[in-house]
Amino acid sequence: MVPGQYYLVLSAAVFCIGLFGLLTRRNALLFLMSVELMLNAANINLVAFSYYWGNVTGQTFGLFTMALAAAEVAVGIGIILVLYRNFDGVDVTEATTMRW
Amino acid sequence: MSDWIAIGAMGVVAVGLPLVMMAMSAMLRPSVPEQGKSATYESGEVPTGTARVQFNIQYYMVALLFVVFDIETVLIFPWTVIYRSALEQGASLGTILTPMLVFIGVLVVGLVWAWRNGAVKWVKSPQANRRKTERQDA
Amino acid sequence: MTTTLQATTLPDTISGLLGLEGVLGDVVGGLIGAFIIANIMLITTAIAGPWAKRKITAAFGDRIAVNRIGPFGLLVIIPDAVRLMSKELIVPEGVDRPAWDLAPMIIPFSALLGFAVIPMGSGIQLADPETGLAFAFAAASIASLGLVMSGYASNNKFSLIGALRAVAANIAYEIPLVITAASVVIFAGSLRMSEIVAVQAEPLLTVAGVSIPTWFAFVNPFAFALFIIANLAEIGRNPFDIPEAPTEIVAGYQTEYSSIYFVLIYLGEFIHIFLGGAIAATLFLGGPAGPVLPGFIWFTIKIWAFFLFTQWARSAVPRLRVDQFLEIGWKGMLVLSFANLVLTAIIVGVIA
Amino acid sequence: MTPLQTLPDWAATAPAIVLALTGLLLLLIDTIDPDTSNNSLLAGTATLGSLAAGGIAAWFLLAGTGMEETGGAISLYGDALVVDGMSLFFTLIFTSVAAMVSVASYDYLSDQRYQGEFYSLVMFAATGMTLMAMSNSLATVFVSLELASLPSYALVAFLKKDRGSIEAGLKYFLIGAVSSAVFAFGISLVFAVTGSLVLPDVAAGLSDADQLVGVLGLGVLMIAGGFAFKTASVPFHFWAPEAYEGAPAPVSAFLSSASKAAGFAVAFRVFTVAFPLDIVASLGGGGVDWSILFAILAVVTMTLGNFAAATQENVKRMLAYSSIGHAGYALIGLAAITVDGGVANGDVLGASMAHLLVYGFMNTGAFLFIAMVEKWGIGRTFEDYNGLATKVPIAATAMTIFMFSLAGLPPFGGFVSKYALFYSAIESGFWWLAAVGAVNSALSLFYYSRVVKAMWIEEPSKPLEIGSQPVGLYVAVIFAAVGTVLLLPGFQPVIETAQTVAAALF
Amino acid sequence: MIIEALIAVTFLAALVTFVLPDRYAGKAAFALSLVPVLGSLLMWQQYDASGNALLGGNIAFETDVVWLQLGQYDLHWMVGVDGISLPLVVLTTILTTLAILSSWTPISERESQFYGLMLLMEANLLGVFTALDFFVWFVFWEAVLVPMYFLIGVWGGPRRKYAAIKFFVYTNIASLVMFIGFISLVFGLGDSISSLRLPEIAQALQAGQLSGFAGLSASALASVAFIAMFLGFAVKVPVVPFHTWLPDAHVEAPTPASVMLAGVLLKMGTYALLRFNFTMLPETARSFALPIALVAVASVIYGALLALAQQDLKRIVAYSSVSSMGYVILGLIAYTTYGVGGATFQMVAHGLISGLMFMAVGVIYNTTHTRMVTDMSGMADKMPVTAGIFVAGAFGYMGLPLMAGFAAEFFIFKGAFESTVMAAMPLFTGAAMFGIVIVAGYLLFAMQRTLFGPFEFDGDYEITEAPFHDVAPLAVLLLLTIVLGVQPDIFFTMIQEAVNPILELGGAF
Repeated sequence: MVPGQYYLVLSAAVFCIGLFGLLTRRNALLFLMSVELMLNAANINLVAFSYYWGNVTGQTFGLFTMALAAAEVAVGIGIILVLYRNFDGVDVTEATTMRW
Repeated sequence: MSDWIAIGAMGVVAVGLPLVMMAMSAMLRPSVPEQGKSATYESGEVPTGTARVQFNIQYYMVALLFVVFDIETVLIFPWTVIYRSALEQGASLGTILTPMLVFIGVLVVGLVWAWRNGAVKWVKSPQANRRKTERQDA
Repeated sequence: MTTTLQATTLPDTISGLLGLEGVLGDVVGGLIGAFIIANIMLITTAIAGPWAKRKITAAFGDRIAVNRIGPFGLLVIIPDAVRLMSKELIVPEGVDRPAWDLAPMIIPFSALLGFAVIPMGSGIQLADPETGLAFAFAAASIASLGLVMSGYASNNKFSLIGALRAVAANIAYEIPLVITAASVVIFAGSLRMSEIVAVQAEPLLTVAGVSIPTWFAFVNPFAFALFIIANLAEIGRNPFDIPEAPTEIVAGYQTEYSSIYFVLIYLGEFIHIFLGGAIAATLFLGGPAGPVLPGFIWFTIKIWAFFLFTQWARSAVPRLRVDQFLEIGWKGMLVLSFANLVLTAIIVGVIA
Repeated sequence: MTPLQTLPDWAATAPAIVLALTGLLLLLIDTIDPDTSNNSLLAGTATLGSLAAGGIAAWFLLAGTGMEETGGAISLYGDALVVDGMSLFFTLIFTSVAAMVSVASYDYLSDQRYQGEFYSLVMFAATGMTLMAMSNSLATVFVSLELASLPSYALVAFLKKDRGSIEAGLKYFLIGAVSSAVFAFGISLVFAVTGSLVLPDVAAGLSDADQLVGVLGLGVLMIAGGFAFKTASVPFHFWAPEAYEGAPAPVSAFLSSASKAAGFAVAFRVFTVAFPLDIVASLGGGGVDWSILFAILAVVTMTLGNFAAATQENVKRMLAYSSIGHAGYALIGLAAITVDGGVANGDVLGASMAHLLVYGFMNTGAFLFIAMVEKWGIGRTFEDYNGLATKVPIAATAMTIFMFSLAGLPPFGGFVSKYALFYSAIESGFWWLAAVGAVNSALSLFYYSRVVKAMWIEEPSKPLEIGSQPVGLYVAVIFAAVGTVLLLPGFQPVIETAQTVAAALF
Repeated sequence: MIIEALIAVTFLAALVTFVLPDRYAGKAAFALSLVPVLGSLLMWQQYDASGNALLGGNIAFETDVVWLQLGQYDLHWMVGVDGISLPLVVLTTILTTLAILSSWTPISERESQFYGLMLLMEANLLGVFTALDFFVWFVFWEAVLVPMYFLIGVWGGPRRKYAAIKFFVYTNIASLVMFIGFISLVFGLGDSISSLRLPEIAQALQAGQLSGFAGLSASALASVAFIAMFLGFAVKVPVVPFHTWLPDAHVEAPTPASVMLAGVLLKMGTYALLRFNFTMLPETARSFALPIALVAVASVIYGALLALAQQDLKRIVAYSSVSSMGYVILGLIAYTTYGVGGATFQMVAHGLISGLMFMAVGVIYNTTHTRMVTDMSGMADKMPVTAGIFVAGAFGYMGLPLMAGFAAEFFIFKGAFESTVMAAMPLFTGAAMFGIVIVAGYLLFAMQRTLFGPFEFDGDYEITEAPFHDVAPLAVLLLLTIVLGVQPDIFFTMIQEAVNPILELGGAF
């Protein structure tokens, strides 16, 4: 069988933890962390299968993913900061001036 | 692979040693609870309020800037590693150096912009400014 | 290309001695090797902290420090250790308990972990992964987490400010540090510590029959200077010791710690100093290389030299203000380190 | 084609380069004097930059850069980017929208701080979109998608004193972050199965994916989810009403037109090049027939968008939902692709692209009109628009043109592009898709005409005070209106180009 | 190129008027609208076509260029006129100019927009009557609605919103039904056509190229398409029972809009019926002769009866339009030279006369601010000229000889009696002729109550003779009515020439 399945299972588990986190938490910062987990799950796959396929494509892309994840956090923190200032909290469900 | 096993072992030891020391200390040390002791130390003043206060925005700005720049180093490192061997294998300087110069150039534009817009300027609180002028007046 | 120069790592040697193979050998060898290295560092720190620091500071102040127990008062280390460990642990009100307890573990953990990849000469190197340098920086950076945890958890305003300053300092100088290291990597062409060391072994030029090796401190002194300065800031020593700044904020993030917790934090900081010295030595000073004496001795000399340098700076240089500190970092060091990187790349490119 | 062949290959990315340089230049201008902002200089630079990029794209398109007659697509950087007709066509959409938005922002931002940042963010987002259209590797797709998204998050939350804007930015960001994580995970799964990220190689690697077809299917599904977010389609659509309503109106215009088009650009390329239907549908275990997925999504998206739009009282929000509906129409381009479609596949994809171009004009114009209304401070609901035509007949006429064109009424560009789209769908055998689309179009007339009715026919419920006559906004709105009208007679070159370049994908 | 020039000039005039200040808009619009009038007269003067444009005839001022190549069917920009469309083009330009003139008095707010919309509508109407490609035609067809919607919605009476929406929704749904019908026909033709040009489609249909589509046989498809198109156009005409939007729209619309609505917009429906249903699918039309004739007669009688029951002058005229349009349908289904030709002639004649009637009602309303028959009497004393023209127009409506209405109705009845489409045609014709009696009844009734007798008026407005620019268009229309009545050959010859090819289809004689 494909040995990569172990990595798939691992990454799926990490991904699901992230997904669980963002579905159950209302704190914007925890939300960000959950998203980071999901991105890292992708990185696990990329690196593992980069090894499996014998090329560096996946690893290189993993670097980019990390960089982008950081950039995303930078923007996200900025938005959460102004959220805090305007809504006195970082609960993502607090901001409901517009109806869904 | 064995490298990482060794590093893992180092991690175990690095956690283990402090734990052992804590355990030893726990066996040795006395415990004399007393109310005065457990107050936080604020230069002898009685502590007021919580310590989890809002603090200078500048720390956030710097942190944000860091996140951006630090990650760029992740992208610079692979380039530095291959730079010399690529040159030795005959890659032209233009193809190997120019992209990184462009990359760093973009970073520098960003840095200069952040600089000029006061992202790394330590903003003094109004209170501090007031105190300073008072001192000058006096 | 340099695999022949690469010495076998410590765990391999140990497992070879024990006659173990495979994963079991790796694990056992690794654990024993790690224990040895950790103890080396503990001993070094034990000498540096309770004894050497006092002596040096006193010397600068023209005083006499510990001198009662043992030669030069060297045995003061033992009673000091016992004293600190047997002190009562005072837990202040309102601390954030798990974080407050974890922080003292993380700080030494981070520094010790960094030593896992440092080649100390004489075959004392725990691991030599391809990404050694990056790992060393990564491990060293974990300390910031410990600092911020301790500061935030302490429920003390000074602690919080100290922690924030520590983080601000770390992140402001991390980039120049890493970028400067990158300029070394351009020369070395590898992140593997042993290779960086090996590259520096080649002779640069020969003056009167004495061959001077290509230590990067000689090749690129500008980078060395930058690196040392950034390193000082990273480990929070004078003139960059604003996170502790005893005259401003008591003792920063460690204000509320006592007993063994304080020991651990203090220990961690000292190991950190030595880690900084070790990275600097590896990158710029040829690692354990040196004439006549065995590698490990040279390595010890180099990291102690760095320690002495920090202690000299502690006594000789005034502390910066926090705003000056950050401005130097972001406006000075960062720009200079980028300039250094670009110049290095261009020079290497033109020469090669 | 003599002059082009003398240019080096990398020059084919000139539109993206120009946009990026404009963004940097704006930052530099802002750097020189950060405390004051010379609004006209900034807006002018941004506009000129995007016009220059658009001009280059148009020139390349006319000269046939990257098209078959000049030797096929130009592949750059190890096939990571590819410049062909399709990417240039979409670049034209992005740049024209960016130009309109820049001009309009001149007035909209006149009393805001951080103007230089605003324009440079717009430029960077446009750069990202342009790169999205050029991406030929899942890696560049992801990177450029983020490059387009990150400035967008900041742009949506640009009014940092306005709770609506913050909330919009937060929701846009949260859902964007999740979807980009899902997208990245999908990419990693596809990489796991095929061992490559370059789109043609992915397609080549699919053949031995029989074992892991489930993983591949999941990956494709997740990638589709990422696109659904970017294009505001079901099931990742629910950020759109909030983000478009709360964001500054020029940003809403930018997002709902250009950003959406970018999402489609990359979705078209990824699904046709990396997951060709004839290969993925024939894989073991039932295969991965994504066209059915998109057909369902298209129907649900357009219906949901239209019905939700019909129930709104807030004009901006109505437009937001209608933009979801339009995403549904554009999805037909992917949904109506069939295994043995041949020419019809290119036709329907091209029609979808042409619709996006027209949509770029009419939708941008509509949102910019709302920007104008916000500038006047009149209000947001239909009632607040009552009697606007008595005060500002020209702007109201332009808005009327946008509304009728969005609804697909004949004398405007929206009619002919919808006709082309539905017709191509029928030609591909998806008459039911076309029928659903047509019924939805007819329904949409209801809520679009409410705006028109309010402006022209209703009496103002309160005295209207129109303060200023914002020149930049007027210019942009009228430009968009003229574009919308002229695209009716001038539709032939558009659709011809679109279908030619789309056919090159198959 | 004269057609393109005509449309472009009108569009331009609309734009110019739109941005002009209100003060000049009316006069400028009038001046500008004279250009298309002259243009259309020039076309009439240089007209050199023969035969039916759809059936291989020689098309005047034809342009045919490919506009959009999309899939199997190219879209062409194809315009041109033949004997059926030219009279309607002339009618459109003249009526628009007169309507603009007649709006000077009643329209006092947002004038530039009003006149801009009038001219915009004229441009689109010209497009409708000249387009020979289905797509182009459809674009203009729908585009006409937009200005009309605004004209009713903005400048209309108290219930204008309701009326405008009703108008818009009715006609748009009708368009959709028609569109589906026509497109199914196109799909039925399959590969035998390569574009949506009407002549090509008509000729392919005559050549029997229609095949089944979507599970329908060719004949069933033809029937379905015919019904769909008939329903679509019937709303526009309108015929009973799809007429309910019309009185609302007319009553609420400002006078000039009513003039355009009754004078030209209704003709779009009958024109399209003639062009599409009766020219393209004559066999099917014949097979549906009975229901169509029934509908026609029902429109005539029911419309007239409804008119009889009204108290509102405008409503009377509005319902009478339903009645008059019934004659057109009757004439069309007759399938004889006089029937179809007379129907076409009736389109022009009714355009002139109903325009005249609406304007006259409008002039009275301008002065009295009421349209209720019960509110006034003896207006002739105060407004002799207006009343005179009103009476003359009403007689024209009733079919007084030597006026256009008479000629048209005469042609239709003659044609319908001669018709061979079914045995019962004379019966229907007789029934329809009964409508004339009712028309005479309600018009005479209304005139007698309002114009004659002792002067009585409840309002506080001073009743005086209308200004010259209000009466002038009435006079011009009356003149034209008489001219056409005396000399119907001005148009009737060319109409017959264009109509005859239709009748030759399927061996009508």
